[in-house]
Amino acid sequence: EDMVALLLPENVNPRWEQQDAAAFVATMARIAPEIKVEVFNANNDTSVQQRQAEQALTQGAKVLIVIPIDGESSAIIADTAAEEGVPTIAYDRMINSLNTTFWVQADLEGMGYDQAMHIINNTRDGDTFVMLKGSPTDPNAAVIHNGQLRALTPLYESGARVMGYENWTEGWDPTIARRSMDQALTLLDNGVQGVVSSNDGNAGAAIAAMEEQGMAGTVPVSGLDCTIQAQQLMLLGLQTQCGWRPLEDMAAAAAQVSVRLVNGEDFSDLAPQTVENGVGATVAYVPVGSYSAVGVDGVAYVIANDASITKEMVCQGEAAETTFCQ
Amino acid sequence: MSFENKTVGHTAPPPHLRVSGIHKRFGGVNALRGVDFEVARGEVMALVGDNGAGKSTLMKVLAGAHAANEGQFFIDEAPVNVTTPNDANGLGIQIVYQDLALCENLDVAANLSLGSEPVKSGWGFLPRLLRPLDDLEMEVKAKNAIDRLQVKTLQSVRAKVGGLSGGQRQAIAIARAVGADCSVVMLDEPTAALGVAQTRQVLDVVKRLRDTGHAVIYISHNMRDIFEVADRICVLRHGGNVATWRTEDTTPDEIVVAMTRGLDAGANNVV
Amino acid sequence: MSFENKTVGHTAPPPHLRVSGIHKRFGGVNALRGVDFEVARGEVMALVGDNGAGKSTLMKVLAGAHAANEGQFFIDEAPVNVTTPNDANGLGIQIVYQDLALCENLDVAANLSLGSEPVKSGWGFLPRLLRPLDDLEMEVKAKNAIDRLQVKTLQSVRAKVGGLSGGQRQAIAIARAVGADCSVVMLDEPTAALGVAQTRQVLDVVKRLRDTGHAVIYISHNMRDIFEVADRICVLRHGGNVATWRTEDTTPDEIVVAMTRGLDAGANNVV
Amino acid sequence: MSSDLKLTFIDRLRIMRETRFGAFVPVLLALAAIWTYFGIAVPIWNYWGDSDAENIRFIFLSSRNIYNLFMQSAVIATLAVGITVVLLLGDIDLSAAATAGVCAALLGVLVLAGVPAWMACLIVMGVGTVMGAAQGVLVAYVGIPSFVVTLAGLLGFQGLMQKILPTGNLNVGDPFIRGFARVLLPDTAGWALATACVLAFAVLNLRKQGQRRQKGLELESSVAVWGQVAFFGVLMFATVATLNSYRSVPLLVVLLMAITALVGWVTTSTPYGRSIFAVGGNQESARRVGMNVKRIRVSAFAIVGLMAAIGGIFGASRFGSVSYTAFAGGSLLLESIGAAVIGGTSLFGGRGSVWNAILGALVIGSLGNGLDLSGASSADKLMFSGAILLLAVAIDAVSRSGST
Amino acid sequence: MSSDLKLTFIDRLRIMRETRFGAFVPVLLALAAIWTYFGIAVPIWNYWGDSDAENIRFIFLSSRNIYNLFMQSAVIATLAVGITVVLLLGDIDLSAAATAGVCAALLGVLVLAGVPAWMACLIVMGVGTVMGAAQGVLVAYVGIPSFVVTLAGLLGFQGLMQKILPTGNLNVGDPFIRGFARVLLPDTAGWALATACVLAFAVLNLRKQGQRRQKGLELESSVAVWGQVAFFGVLMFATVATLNSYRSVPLLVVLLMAITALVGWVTTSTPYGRSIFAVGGNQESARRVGMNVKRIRVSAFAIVGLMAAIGGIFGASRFGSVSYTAFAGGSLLLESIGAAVIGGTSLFGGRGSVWNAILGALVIGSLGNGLDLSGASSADKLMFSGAILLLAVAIDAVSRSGST
Ligand SMILES: Nc1ncnc2c1ncn2[C@@H]1O[C@H](COP(=O)(O)OP(=O)(O)OP(=O)(O)O)[C@@H](O)[C@H]1O
Ligand SMILES: Nc1ncnc2c1ncn2[C@@H]1O[C@H](COP(=O)(O)OP(=O)(O)OP(=O)(O)O)[C@@H](O)[C@H]1O
Ligand SMILES: [Mg+2]
Ligand SMILES: [Mg+2]
Repeated sequence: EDMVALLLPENVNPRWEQQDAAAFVATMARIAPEIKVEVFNANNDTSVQQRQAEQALTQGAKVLIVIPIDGESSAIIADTAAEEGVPTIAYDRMINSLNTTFWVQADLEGMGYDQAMHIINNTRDGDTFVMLKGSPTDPNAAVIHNGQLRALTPLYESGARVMGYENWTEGWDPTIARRSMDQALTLLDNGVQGVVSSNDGNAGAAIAAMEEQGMAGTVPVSGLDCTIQAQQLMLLGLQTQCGWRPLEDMAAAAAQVSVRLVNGEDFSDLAPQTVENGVGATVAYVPVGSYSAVGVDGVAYVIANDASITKEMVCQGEAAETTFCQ
Repeated sequence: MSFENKTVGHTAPPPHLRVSGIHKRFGGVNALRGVDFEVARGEVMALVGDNGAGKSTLMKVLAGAHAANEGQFFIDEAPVNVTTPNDANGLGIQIVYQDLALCENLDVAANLSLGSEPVKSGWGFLPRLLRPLDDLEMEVKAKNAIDRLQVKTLQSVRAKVGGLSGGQRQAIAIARAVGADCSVVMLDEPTAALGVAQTRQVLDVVKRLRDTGHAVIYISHNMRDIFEVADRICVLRHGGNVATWRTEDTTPDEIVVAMTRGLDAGANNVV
Repeated sequence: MSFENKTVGHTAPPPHLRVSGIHKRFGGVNALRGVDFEVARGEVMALVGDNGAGKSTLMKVLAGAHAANEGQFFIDEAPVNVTTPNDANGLGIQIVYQDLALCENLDVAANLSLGSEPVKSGWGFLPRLLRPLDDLEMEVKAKNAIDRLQVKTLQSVRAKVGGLSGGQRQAIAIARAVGADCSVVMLDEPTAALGVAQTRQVLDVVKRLRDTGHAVIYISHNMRDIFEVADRICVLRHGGNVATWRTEDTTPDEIVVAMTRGLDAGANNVV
Repeated sequence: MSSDLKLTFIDRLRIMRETRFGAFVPVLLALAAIWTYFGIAVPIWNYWGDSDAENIRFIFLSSRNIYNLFMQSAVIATLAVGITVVLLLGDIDLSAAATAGVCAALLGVLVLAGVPAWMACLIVMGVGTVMGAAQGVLVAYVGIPSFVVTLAGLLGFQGLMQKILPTGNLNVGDPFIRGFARVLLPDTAGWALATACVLAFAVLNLRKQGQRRQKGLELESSVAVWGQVAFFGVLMFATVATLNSYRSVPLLVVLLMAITALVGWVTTSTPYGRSIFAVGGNQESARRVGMNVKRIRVSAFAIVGLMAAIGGIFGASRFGSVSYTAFAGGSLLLESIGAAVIGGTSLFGGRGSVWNAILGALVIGSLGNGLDLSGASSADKLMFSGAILLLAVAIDAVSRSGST
Repeated sequence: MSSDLKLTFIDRLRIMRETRFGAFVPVLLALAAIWTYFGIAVPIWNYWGDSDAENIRFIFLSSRNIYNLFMQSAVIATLAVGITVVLLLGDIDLSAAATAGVCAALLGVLVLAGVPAWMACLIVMGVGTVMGAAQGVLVAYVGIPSFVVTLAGLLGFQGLMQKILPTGNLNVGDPFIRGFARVLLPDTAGWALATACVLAFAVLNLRKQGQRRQKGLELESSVAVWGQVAFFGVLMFATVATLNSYRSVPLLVVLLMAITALVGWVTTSTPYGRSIFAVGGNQESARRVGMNVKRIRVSAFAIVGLMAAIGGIFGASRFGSVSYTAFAGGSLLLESIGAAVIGGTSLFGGRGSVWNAILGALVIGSLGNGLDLSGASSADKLMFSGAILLLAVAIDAVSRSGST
């Protein structure tokens, strides 16, 4: 009985278990029902992820599909797997190892750029921004931030927009984001016209802080992941944007490659592109697009395209009263 | 070996508290091996024995602080069950432990009322544990109790017990036990750390307790004190009974011999 | 008030350990207010006083366990500095604390050697603290010391101190102090919890220490013991000196009066 | 004989500690130091360092920021009050933040399912109490060290929270629940409340002093009595004035103070509270005087569970949402325990007070607040908050040192 | 008089605890229970539940998994050994994992900068020691509770680690450093080592017994002596046999055992170790017999710093990288303290052993390892590991309960 293992990075962000893993398992069940899938979750601890990789290999996994916590510390996973002759697929984040076989990714940098552009497009010259960045210890947070800066730096330098306040959010903790937003509003005396938030959790915290000042709904707020919570806030007009990835496409690509690898077949037709990773290895690569969901239309698009989200899930609580749901 | 015939017979008053066949083991140590013991109301029973004979262990068993591995308890010859200090409290047993059992982080007044704190009246709708403490009453009680024992160096009843001298602490422990409403008072070496005057007071208190119909158990290594207050003397050795004497029928020397060498070497004029 | 003229004059042997003007405050409590004290080699100096008079505090100051707020120390009339127990150890001062200061989690043998553990020879290249313990030697030492004090109920020197009776613990504390190499031995109510035979042994030990030229300070509330072993008796009251008597010049009653009421009411036959 | 030698400063501090209000002094000093630093030193430093600045802005000490500070510290404070109770026993609770998370998650789910908000609050308070008590039973009756029980609780409740919130987060829009953090007392009500509290405090203190005189007990110096009243009065009125000058007193702060006052009263002025201190000071003594140590322990864990549930409700109210990271996964746990310990509560039991926990929470809150205002990098902030934490507690340590 | 009443099972357990090897019994029982569950119960359960399964697969007890388990527990064990030393004093160290992180990060940066690997190792061991000792100075000389000092250390060192590793992670490819986790002893060397250890153990024990007889001291029953030797021998040979049957004994395990043996020997058999126990049992007594309590405390913190540095090196070697999450941000801290406590070391000082910490680390490691094999959801795993943790420690608790 063949088996492949999917290693998720953490369980705080619901997307991994709810969407990526679910879609991967579903695709595998469809295209290769005889292959078993084991799913592990590392709770954001690289040593746990390494342990789980070892356990998967002990159980006889034929392919590892790894969503690394970061690109460096996951290298040993690919290396250990290679010692056993097992190929490793990097999912969403690159693994900086010579033994990475395949990479499927959504463009995080581009999504950061989209967030910033959304805020820029909804503000005027001279407006002041607050930037709620991600966790300083999460490499992805830096990638997103770089994308944001690609859009924002020229405007900051020209004075078209003003950087009022920025702060990292340790561990993506919304409590900290909330405090940052409070402090930003205090410092700027509510003179904030746009909030470039790196994910939906930070966006929610920022909105709660602005509600207290009666500003919620008047200021554009970006986000990422399009969680149900964020979509509800978008329906209520409080959050204005969220970045969405077609996770099912990513999972399907990974699943198809996995099946080929298990069967020892060539998969080059599935991965026409290659990229060079951090240690100079050439890795087969499939990029997956992303979508910047804005307003109610954005919510409708996400619901239509994301099989893991239904209208009933979004239309709960206060959001149920909105015209979209009625 | 059977000692029943050597303990006090019919002429003795009926025992108020009686235990028999008490065994107590700590891991591999047999601290008590089938001890019988009794005390009547209006009598002071002294309990003596060498260091490590098991006196304090017996007291703790009687007070419910240790649960006996075996043995029966009787109050006025009715069998009772004592496994927790609460049980003993409920049966009217009060005790001064050799190691005093005070809370160093609390003040003198709080220690004196520990476990039976006075509460303000008029809060009957609350469970007793949640009614407001009457701390003034506590201080008054403490002050009186300390004065009675003549501990003059204690400046304030609001001083933390952690900073008190050995004798001051012992006085507090004694005051706590004799201040409570009870029928049996057990004192485990109560005067060990006390000064001359304070010892005098404690002996007087013991006599007063006897005269008011309490059953008093008094442990001490001081033969003079014992022969002054005790009506009967029970000797323990290596966790077992040696014998019980009436005070007037024996001498300090005889007791000391019985304590250290047992009966074989001792005299035989046992009650 | 000046008591110098009331302490022992030229006829006394030269003091080995002398302190003067010792003040010790705990927060708002003045436990010692300018106490002078001295003891010579080959003499037993008794220190008496009511509960809370400051005896134990003075001992702790002498042993470095408390740092005095003010006061001078002299060894053989040379000024020395004592602020930590280590200092006192270095000057050859050993002490039995009233609260014993044992480690309940260690066994009897370990407690007896605490602070001066024997190490195996042949590991000289290591710092002393890291050489292997000679635990057999420790056990042998402990066994001998305990046997000497006649604590017969102690079954094993490998028993944890936490499970011992009050008297057994006190015996261990005494054995630890008198077993060490020193010139001054201070005993704070050493026989309070001891049985008759063990008390006898301790008094003998005290005399032996005197005869071997040690300076001994002996605190007790037991007048009989004090008059048996002491050469001089120093009375403290409310943290100050009352006076010092030669034992042969005074009586227990006089001392008791001085302890409880001070000099005004006491007799005047002071040295 | 000169028995009244000059007292050193540390002596004075130490004597002061012994008084009822004195225990506040070290943590108040720490708080004052932090506020001075962020409120005065940093702005002045920035002003001189920055040639463009037109005027000094004392943002940290602005009434708006003080308002923020109170709100930001409220959840930590709620948990710290509960944790103080178990610390007084000599136990620890590592699961408090996770319990708060489970309760908040449950609250969100219940409200979404249509349960009336007030009833949902009562239910989660019940659930929190049971969760705490269950751990207490394991500690008291099975005898497992509380560190391990609550570590297991931490793991288990994290898992439970994930079960309850499969999506990891949830919006809480219910107006009743949001109201805790949103409703503000009218200005006059704030003043009235403060006046009533100060009056009650004064009357109680003076009456007690009178009774002491009557019964011939030692009196507190009237300087001390009036000093306490004055201090308390100034504190109350200053707080209300500051909060009113921004918006007004938030309901959350009033509730927190009321709950703390209740817990404070229970722990210091009832036989139950006395027994908590007794168990913390010497468990064996407490047992021997007939206290039911096991039941006391269970009840203390029940209290911390209840406080965690309340913290969860407050958190849901303030954040407008429930998320795994804000409770179970974040720094809330260490911050709440830290708040209790900074307040001077001993980890070994028998010493501490819930009011100090509130002050400790303010210390922790001020650190985060001030550092966020200063705009340092996250690494610098971490290092800096470590250093300030040390300084804050060093004051307490020095005022107690050498007392053995 | 029947002084030899029948002993209950719990009595026996309690008597056994008193012996030198007896302290291992509860945690060994816990370990046995967990291994039986994951190794035998779960596979059988799965086999009967799954009609497709052709044969039972005892994966958990396979030699390969045991090898994994040792490697996976090594870092936790290293830290737990250090933490045990401060726990013995009655202190706690919350910064150990962060210290390990800083040391690992520094190691990575140094090696990257071209410092020879062995020298980099020595440097970070020195740095770790200094970091620990500095905290010890604050605890001992300033008198700040260790909980607060090390909480501040945790914050500060997290910040420091972020400073050293601005990107949060770093590959460590140096063969010398990777070697700790990669080098395997030749099979015969493993056997030889085991034989030597067992022989030395037997000789030392028998010689001591002989000396006891000579000096007239109470003897241990020869059943106990031979039992210990046999037990130790079986354990050693079984371990070597298992590891050899997969690959062979890894250097990391040998090093860990050697370090633990050294620390164990220092804590139990030297005057220094004795003074650690004395301070933990009764600090005031230790001070009064002339021990330099402050210096002992500082040195204990230095030891935990050193062990943390070694843990950092081991971690860098095993993970092949240094990342913030694996050390400072992850669960390493609670797991290491948990390992020490599960081993039976008291948080109140004076009771415990470093060997038990190793066993505790194996308990924690087995939990994660076994649950990963079982394929439960992450929420279930969390809840389950909480429950098993409780069960594991309950054995220890019951065997000690009622002894007061
Ligand atoms: N908790 C315990 N654990 C183990 N052994 C104990 C415990 N308590 C008492 N023992 C042992 O039981 C015996 C009797 O002790 P106990 O305290 O009753 O003696 P005692 O007669 O009060 O002596 P003393 O006059 O010295 O106070 C002693 O040998 C002691 O070592
Ligand atoms: N650590 C401390 N903190 C506060 N007060 C203390 C402290 N130690 C002693 N005192 C006070 O100092 C005074 C003297 O105490 P000390 O222990 O010296 O008395 P003592 O003469 O030994 O009495 P006893 O005969 O009862 O042992 C007492 O009033 C006591 O309350
Ligand atoms: Mg006794
Ligand atoms: Mg004394």
